[in-house]
Amino acid sequence: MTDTLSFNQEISNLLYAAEGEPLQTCIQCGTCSGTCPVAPFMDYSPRQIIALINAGNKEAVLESNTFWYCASCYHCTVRCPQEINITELMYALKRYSIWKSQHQEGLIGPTFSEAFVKMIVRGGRSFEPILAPSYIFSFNLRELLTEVTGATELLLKGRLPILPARIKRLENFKRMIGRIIPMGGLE
Amino acid sequence: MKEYAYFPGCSLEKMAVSYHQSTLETTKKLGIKLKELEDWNCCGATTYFYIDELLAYTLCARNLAIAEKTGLDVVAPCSACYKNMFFTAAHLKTDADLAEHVNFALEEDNLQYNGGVNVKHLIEVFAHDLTPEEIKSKVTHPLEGVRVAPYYGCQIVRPQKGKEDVEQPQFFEGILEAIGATPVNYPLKMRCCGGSLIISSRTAALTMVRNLLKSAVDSQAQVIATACPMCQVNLEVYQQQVNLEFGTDFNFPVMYFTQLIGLAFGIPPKKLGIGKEFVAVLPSLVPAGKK
Amino acid sequence: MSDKPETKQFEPTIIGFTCNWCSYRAADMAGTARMKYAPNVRLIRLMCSGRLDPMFVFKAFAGGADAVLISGCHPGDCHYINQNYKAMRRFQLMKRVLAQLGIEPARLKLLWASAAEGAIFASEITKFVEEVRALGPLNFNATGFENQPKVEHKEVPA
Amino acid sequence: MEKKEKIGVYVCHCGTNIAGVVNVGEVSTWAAENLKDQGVVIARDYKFMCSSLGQELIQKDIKELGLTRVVVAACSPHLHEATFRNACKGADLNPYLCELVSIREQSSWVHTDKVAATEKAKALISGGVSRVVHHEALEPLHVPIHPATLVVGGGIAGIQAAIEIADAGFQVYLVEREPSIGGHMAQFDKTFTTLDCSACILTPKMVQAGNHPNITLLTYSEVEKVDGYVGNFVVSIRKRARSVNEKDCTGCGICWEKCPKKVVDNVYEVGMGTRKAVYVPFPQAVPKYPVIDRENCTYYIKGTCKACEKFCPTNAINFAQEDEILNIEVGNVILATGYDAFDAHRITQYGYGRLANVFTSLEFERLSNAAGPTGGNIVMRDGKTTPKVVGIVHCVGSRDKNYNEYCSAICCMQSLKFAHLVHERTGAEVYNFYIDIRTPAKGYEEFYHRLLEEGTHFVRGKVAEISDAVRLPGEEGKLIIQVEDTLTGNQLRVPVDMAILSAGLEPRADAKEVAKKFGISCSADGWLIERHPKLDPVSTVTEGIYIAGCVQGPKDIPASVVQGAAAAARILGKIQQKEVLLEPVRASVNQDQCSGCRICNNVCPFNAILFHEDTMVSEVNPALCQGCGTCVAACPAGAISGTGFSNLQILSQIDGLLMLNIPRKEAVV
Repeated sequence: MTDTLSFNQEISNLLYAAEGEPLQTCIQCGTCSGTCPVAPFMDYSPRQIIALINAGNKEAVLESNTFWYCASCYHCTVRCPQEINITELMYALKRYSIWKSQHQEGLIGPTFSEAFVKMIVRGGRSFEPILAPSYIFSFNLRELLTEVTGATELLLKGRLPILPARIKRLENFKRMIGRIIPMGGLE
Repeated sequence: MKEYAYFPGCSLEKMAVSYHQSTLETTKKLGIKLKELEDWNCCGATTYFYIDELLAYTLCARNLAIAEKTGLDVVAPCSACYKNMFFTAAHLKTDADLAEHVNFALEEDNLQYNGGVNVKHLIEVFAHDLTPEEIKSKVTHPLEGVRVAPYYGCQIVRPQKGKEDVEQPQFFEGILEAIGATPVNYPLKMRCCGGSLIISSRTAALTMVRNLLKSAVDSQAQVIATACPMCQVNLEVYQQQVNLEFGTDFNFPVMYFTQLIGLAFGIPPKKLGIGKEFVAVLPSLVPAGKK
Repeated sequence: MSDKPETKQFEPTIIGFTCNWCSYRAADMAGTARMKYAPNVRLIRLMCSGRLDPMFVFKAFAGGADAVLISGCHPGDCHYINQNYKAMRRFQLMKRVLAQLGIEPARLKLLWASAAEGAIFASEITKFVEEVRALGPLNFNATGFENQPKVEHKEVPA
Repeated sequence: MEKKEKIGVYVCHCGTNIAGVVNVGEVSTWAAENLKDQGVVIARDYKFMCSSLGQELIQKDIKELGLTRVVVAACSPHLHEATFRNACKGADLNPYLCELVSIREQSSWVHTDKVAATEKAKALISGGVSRVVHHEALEPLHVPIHPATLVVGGGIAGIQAAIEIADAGFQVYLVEREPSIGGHMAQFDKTFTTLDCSACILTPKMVQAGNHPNITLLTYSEVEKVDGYVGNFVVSIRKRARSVNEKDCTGCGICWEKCPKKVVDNVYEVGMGTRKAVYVPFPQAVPKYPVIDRENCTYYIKGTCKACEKFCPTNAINFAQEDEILNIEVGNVILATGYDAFDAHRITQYGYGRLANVFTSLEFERLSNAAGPTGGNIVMRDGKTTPKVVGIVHCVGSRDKNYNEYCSAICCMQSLKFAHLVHERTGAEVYNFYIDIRTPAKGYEEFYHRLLEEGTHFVRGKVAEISDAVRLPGEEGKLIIQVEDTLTGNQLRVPVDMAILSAGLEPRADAKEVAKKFGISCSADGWLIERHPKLDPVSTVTEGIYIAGCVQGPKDIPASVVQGAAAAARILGKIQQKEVLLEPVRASVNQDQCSGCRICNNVCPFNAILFHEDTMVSEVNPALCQGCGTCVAACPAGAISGTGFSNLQILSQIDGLLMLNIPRKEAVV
């Protein structure tokens, strides 16, 4: 049965059950896209993404930057007249994209997310200096430099830690995560 | 005396240490005891949910389980931490299946979560658990004539958590009025700052920051007050980047609401972490401080 | 039973009482809207849930029903002003009596459904059937109490 | 049993509605074989039992086989019970000896498992057969119908209904809460699509209703209590004190001219204008008598003033007047209480109440009305500036699960009308922001095309927000409407001078109480429910209570008028019949068994049970009894029985329903 799932169903299954209304109830009114502060930067507006999902156009959805540009501000979600949780949909698309290892080339989001989660899995807390170089190195020099300028100043103001933060019961913590996902996947 | 379990979150350890300091100082003055959670872990911001939903809920549940042992409501000063913990708690309460999976993982750290924790944002403690009179009674240096733009950002009120107004809430204004400041009508107060995009989608985030700063300037505010470390860093630290990108000349102070309360309470600026900011805050507050 | 196909799961028989004005019309509405629910409930139409004589409920259990559903208009919406409140009180009493007879009180359900609530009517029936299925067949027969396990007589708080 | 009944069982296919799921052949064969002991002598199945051929089948069997009871397994008794009873009656069998078993609504339509549905159908028929044995031959109760009618609500639907009935020669009481009839239509400027002036077409009807010898106008009045049943309702009406003697007042207007107290008019002028403390809501008001608004009148607040009294040429002012309670008898009732406009404050992101130049549709109606506060000048909130760009927002409070899920039906046309008026009177650029344009009536689509030709901009997208957050050049001092143009996928910021929110329609705030008062039901969102959504749209499940206009759901003026007239026609038909037949479902006390405990006296909600002190027994008054059966269930002596729903009937039905289960039970034990 699993191989007969449509793209729409696959995505719906990735939504938490309480997130309510399935995507096919979308009336394409555009409230989400009119509200979204990032919409002008997206390849497709959130409304168009829902239309593409409902049309089964998986390639166009996965190759778009839309869900990686979602700022998780939930403004669309509180306004949607059909009570679709669009923000959770964007999360689901990110998970789907990472799961299928398919995303638009040149996006920072996917690599950054993995780096960030790996860091937390290793230490239990987030630590900005480790983080910044580990993802920025693979991108362009200009962004690295601007980031470093800011970082140096933060460091001088005492707002960046020198050593990575770790929680005390780290071994338990790692085993706990092991019960959810295979550690090999993220370590 | 009011007592809460306190989940500072990673940002408050260093990046937003002044938020942490001012929170501790102001609550102490108000007779509120904050008990930091023992060995808490990162809430994952929004990023956990990009990778694995169950993992995200489990990591938040670990903090909730630790908080449950204290028997207190847990308070988070960061909006992202608050939103994650709030919805994790809500889902674990209604979804027995999810709770079972999560508790299975928590066993490894000898923890169990039974659904008994209320999650609050720090600003809710000031806005709802304290009366304006309680705040007013500690004010020694009212911020008279200081025009403050209250910046709610996104995740304090969104998605909807109770019956509160998600479009035009007024509780932040209430706190500012209690310390004598003038809250300005500021049309973008509910707009997202793009905090979670600053690394991954830089131009988009900087545009959002610029729009917010312009709106604050247009409303003739002197300072933006925030209740979230992500918003503060984004709006303040990235002002230079905004100026570079758009040729603007913003030099606009962005402070934590607890710092403003601290100043009104007459707490020495240094104790409130003032001095660690990129844009000097004191000049605009000097007239108020002297009164 | 010979004329039924071999079923893996227990199919309870439930007798349902509805009033003529709200809950029977909710059943009608579930029908007109083609909402699907479990086929285990057989309905009896009364004019009002206030007409429900407790005798009917005990008779149903004695006759082989595994559970009984009582449904009426929402409190405050009774076609006869407030007779459904009487049904509500009788319902509480009947649950106590059932407990004393050694029948799980959960086998008796009260459901308010307005004429517009076909969907609620349907989903509540399916839910109730599941609950009764979990309880298993009613181990009680019409010939008397001889075969019954000894019932501990517990004081039921008023 | 002394006498063996002869029962016929008829299983309907209802085309494939039943036969598609329930094996009807198997069911009828089973009934013929297994229900013999109960008295079944014949069981048949037929394609459409309700057709004339189906009914003849029953009648033939009654005559030829001497059937004494009939069970029809078909649809819900609420649909066809009357049909089959009449069929029995046609063959000289008492109609109450027929039982209808619902195997469509309760089996074939709600189950998918064919075996289970067939088994359930058998059980239901078995129950029906066991029950019908104990049916008694009954006669319906004949109740005379009072020829007067009560119409509640004096908007266009209520006015239309009242005039129709009155013209036919019967008495009508028209009750209206406000001081004048007219309703929302009296507030409008123009009506779509013909753009007739609303007052020009409404005023003559108001006058006609006001002057009609058969219409008793009760304005500034409300229904307090309703008793009785179809044909014989007794209604208490509170006629609030106007503080003006109607028989003396000439409506000359001197009182409101002289009254020194100005009050913001939140009803008729929706806060856009003022009236006096003594006032008629608008110049064409019917009746012409003013009312004194006691909450705002200086005399009632401070005890002095009385300017109106001093100047009144006919001494009609009466400060001491008190509310009056009128008790009237009517045979039928029409509820035409209308709608409330959606409160636009609730959508905070649209800025209504916060941003000055955001208007609601009713405000715009007053703004564009020549008799309104600006004399028909479409100007901004400052009262003088003509807008250069106007944005009209559709679907405000409609088609949105956060507010109302339904479509309000009138907003598209209303918005198009506004766009036309703005364009015509100001020459301003007009934007319509819509999700879908819905113009499904005569001439409506053509009106839309006219607007397209006029050059109105149509942007397909639900407006996300309206703000004063100015960002780009050219936006200073404007309202910014933020929306996605969903046809191009672009996020737009449209700067406008004025935004009009085309607010949807909502049930009256007290719709639920009104429904309860009249014994009918509301849907979950608060609209009153008609008996059948397609085939019986103006009557309700309570005999004698009819609904018309927006109280039943959002609709425009033509549709409201149609419903008012339809409800009137239905009632005129009833009045012509002079009497109504009622179900003989009544309780009665067997005086030999009555112990005189009086428990039944108190449970009866209609006070229909009398206690005879002399004989120490209770008796049911059949004229008051409504047949709920609560007393039957409550009687500890079993002395009360209810016709149609006796203990014997129900207990037998339980036996019948469970007949199939007994073998399984034995297997379990």
